[in-house]
Amino acid sequence: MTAAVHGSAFSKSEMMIVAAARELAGQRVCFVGVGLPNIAVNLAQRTVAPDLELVYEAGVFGARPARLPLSIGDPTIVTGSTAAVSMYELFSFYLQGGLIDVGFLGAAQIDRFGNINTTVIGDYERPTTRLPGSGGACEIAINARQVFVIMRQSARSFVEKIDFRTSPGNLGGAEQAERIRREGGWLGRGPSVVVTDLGTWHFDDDCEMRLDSLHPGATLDDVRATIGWQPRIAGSLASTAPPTDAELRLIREELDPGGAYTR
Amino acid sequence: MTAAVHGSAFSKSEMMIVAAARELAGQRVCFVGVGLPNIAVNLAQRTVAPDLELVYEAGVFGARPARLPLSIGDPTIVTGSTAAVSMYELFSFYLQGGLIDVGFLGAAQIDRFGNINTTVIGDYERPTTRLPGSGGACEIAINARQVFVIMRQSARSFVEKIDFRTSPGNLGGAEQAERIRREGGWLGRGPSVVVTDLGTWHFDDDCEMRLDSLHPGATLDDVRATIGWQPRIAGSLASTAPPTDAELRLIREELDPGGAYTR
Amino acid sequence: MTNPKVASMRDAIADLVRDGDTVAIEGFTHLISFAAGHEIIRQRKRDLTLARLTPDLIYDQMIAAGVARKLIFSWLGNPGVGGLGAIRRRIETGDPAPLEVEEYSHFGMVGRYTAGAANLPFFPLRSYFETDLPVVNPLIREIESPYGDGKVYAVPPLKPDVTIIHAQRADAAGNTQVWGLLGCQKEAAFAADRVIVVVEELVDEAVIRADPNRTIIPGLIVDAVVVEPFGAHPSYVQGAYDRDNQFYLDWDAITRDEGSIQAWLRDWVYDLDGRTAYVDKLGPDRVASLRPAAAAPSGSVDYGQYT
Amino acid sequence: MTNPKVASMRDAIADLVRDGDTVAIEGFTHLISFAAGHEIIRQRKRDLTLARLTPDLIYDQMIAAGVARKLIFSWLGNPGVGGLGAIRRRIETGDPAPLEVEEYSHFGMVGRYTAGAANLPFFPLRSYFETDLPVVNPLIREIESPYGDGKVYAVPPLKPDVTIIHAQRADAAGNTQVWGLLGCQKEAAFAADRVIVVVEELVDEAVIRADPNRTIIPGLIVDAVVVEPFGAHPSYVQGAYDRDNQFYLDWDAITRDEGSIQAWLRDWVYDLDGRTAYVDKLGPDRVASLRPAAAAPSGSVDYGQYT
Repeated sequence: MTAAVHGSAFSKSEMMIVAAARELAGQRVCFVGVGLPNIAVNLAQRTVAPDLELVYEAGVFGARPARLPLSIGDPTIVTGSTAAVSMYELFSFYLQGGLIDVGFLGAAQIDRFGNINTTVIGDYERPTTRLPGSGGACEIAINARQVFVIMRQSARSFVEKIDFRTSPGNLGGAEQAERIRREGGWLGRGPSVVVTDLGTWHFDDDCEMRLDSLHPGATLDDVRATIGWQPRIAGSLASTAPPTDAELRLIREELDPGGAYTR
Repeated sequence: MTAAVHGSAFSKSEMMIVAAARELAGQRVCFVGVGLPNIAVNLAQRTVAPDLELVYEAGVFGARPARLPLSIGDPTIVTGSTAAVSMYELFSFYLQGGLIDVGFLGAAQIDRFGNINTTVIGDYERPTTRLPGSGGACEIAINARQVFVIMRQSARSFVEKIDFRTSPGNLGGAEQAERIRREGGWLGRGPSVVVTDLGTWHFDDDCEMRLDSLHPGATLDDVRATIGWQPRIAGSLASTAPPTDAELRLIREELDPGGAYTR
Repeated sequence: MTNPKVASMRDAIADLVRDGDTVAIEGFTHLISFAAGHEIIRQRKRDLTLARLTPDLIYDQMIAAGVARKLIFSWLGNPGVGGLGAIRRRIETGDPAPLEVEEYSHFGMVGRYTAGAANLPFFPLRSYFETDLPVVNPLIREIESPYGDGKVYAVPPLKPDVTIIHAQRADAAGNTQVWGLLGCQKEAAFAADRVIVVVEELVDEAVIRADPNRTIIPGLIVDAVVVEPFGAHPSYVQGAYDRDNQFYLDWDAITRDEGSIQAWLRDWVYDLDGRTAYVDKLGPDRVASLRPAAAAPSGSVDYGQYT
Repeated sequence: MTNPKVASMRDAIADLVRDGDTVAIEGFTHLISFAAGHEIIRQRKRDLTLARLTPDLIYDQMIAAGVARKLIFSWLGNPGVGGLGAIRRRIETGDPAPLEVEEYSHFGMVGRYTAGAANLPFFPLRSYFETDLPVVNPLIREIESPYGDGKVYAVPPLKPDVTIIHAQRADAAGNTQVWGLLGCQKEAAFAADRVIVVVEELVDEAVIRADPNRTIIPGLIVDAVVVEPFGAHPSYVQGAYDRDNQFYLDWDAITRDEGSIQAWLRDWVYDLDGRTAYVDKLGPDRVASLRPAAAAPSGSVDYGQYT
């Protein structure tokens, strides 16, 4: 992470959050995860997607948080929301029922096909690092119509082979993923966007991740140095537009005044 | 049915309701069915079982109806109740979860083992008489800890062989019923009381119905004339105590002033 | 909200209910949308499959009017009163045409909607053991526990093309709140492809957002909001009007005879152009007699402002 | 009611929580009974199996105190902040003793309680496909649809010996009402053999009966009602006090070191005799700072008197 800079300058985390929020333009119903997804969707609701309905796995539909909630179960997501329901109802009828357009996930490890590990680094029985586990992630990955991932890139996180598959992405590639989703009657079509601190990735026809846009200040060398496989780069690689003043003001003044996410 | 009589005299229907209500002494949680069970449990709550919690399949726990509800979904069962819940919750957690002590059922046909038909008379595909069907009866019969039946006796209703088994009673007798309940993990132990306009029946060790008490005015000949099998009569056959003035007053003034159930 | 959903009953039924559809008008005794059923009759929809736990008077009327070819249900009667003549005649005599029936128990129907709403291939329940229901309905099937502890039964998902419910209030986006008996309206609505909500009162979004735990259906799944006060009569709306028990008793005579049903349909459905005319015909005295004796306020709770 | 259930926290935990029990303190972020967890620590219960979707700070504290031999969960962390050090050390290094874990997803845990509450042998769900979770947890099993349309996964019922929940209010019979996030407290309570309800406020039965749709748990399944205002801190109670986010942030440092956790437990749990002392130690300023900025009333609805 870079230190935060002043004026219209911005941190890598701010760029990542802004890029993720912009990807939500045109989306209707978004399932909010804890941490970075939380701030990104709240920014999107205030910018590119004012009609975005926020669904919190804690059991809230149509949240309009007056402040950025630290946890996804904060009281501010309830007061003034459209519906507060049991988790049974949220997971059964909203998520598994197919009403979620975008499920937003973080990851500790991801592979080239967007398969995600948030469970352990190392062996399951005696891990090097015990991570939080699935929470709702594995059912979001399967049942949300599409999945957005937001995470920082590093050689430890973008890996050739993840240590544990917590949430299925495009499995071993397009052919296998499409067959299994079809036969299994999955509603989701898997991951479609990965936003990192260096750039924005989408998925090729063969379901492998492809870098489509490089964030300002990031280089392809940075990208290659923080990834465990030979990355696919779009022929028409774009430059991500830097955060606008309005976006930065929202993040700094409204959403994360303490800098918890954007340091 | 006899015509209603005056003074401390009473109709056969009134005797039946009173006898059924008295059987609820000591019970805690009762699942209320439409019709006669409805008036019987409401009488019990006002007499022998003041702590009786009434559960209506419409989704009400702890009802205290201010008037006798005509249907089991009447608004008077909701106002002032302890909990109004979805039918999913009522059937899943209260009934199937094992919280109901007594399920109260009516029947169009019953056999000697307490198996019940409320679906059709005649062939299912082209019935002579199409009856209401199960409603919640078949799950009540299986999941309530015990089942009380209230119905008028006649050669058409107390039959050797029922035309359709809507709700399981003691199946083909004790041995089979106990084995199937045990192997199937049923929480209920099946029917324990049948109250008719002529008497009160319980079940013998072999799970066949046994007449234990004859209502005032009824004779064993009446009983034999209204039953399709050779009935088993208790050696120590009792005489049902007639309705008290208090019971009659409650029925006539509070619970069924229009005489819908007690004509 | 950007897309206003508020519609007349005529437009909502014309746009959203199609011949051949599976239609569920749900509400267990409480909140039955007779207004929507009558509009379906007036628009002479045909070949519907009607799903409902308790067909009640509304489906007796609709089936008498010839809108349906099939009935999916769990309890067929006039609760506390007697039978439903039009439906019984169709089943017992095939007159004037056979009616296909698919029959469950209450919990089975609730489970079918639940599986439909949750996109599950089946709903497991402890029912049907040792009964004849699975014999006559092969869609009720045994399923083995994967933990080696025996069998339960399963019912398949039911996904209506259209679910219609009545409620105390909704906002223009279709966010809907109900109190009193909840039945299985939530499950039936989430299971459906299209949802029509009929309300006593259209309220501002702020009223809904003041009490989010009271919301049973989000506007997200609602296609039309129809404002139709007294639209549930002779059924009832908790806090607004009582069940018209006299009508349920009266129906017992009407339904015994095909001619009297058709006369009733003419007088109370075909010859009226909508619910307002129906309420006028009912008359102010009848309406007034059904108002609750007094208010029974829930009281307010505090969600707190967290800023 | 004839059998008063109102008890002190000390008596409720002493009477109802036994060494070796499976205990679920439920509440998703909202309404977590830290007061009950601390009393379990004080009474030095042992060999518990602790179940909870999100073990959170309360199970980190309880596990640091040595009450548990096993954890059943779906998300292990300090939400929005970081990790739970005591639990992680037990898992990663087996220090000071190995901790058995049984791991699901959120929906899997909700499903487990639901199956427990509904007396079902399994709960089916569309999750776990193509993941390693069923590999490491053989209790997550495939189940074939009886309708020939493929497989889903099943989880087994979870029936805690004791479920403990915190709520805004209950009456003396244990009829309990909650608003705000509902989590899976209802399912966890119905699934349990014994239930302890801890409330901010004991209310008259009439308050409960004025709004029966607000009731999430009937007194029927409740064994003890403990009145313990502020008993959910540092978690929160909608409308009463805010989540103490600063405490969650502070815990991140405390939990990194075994010594600092034990010091914290001594200062805030062992050396205090109950929640009143804890609130006193917290101090009036901290308490006041957590009150909502303003009221946000739900408004009242009318159930109507039907006599």
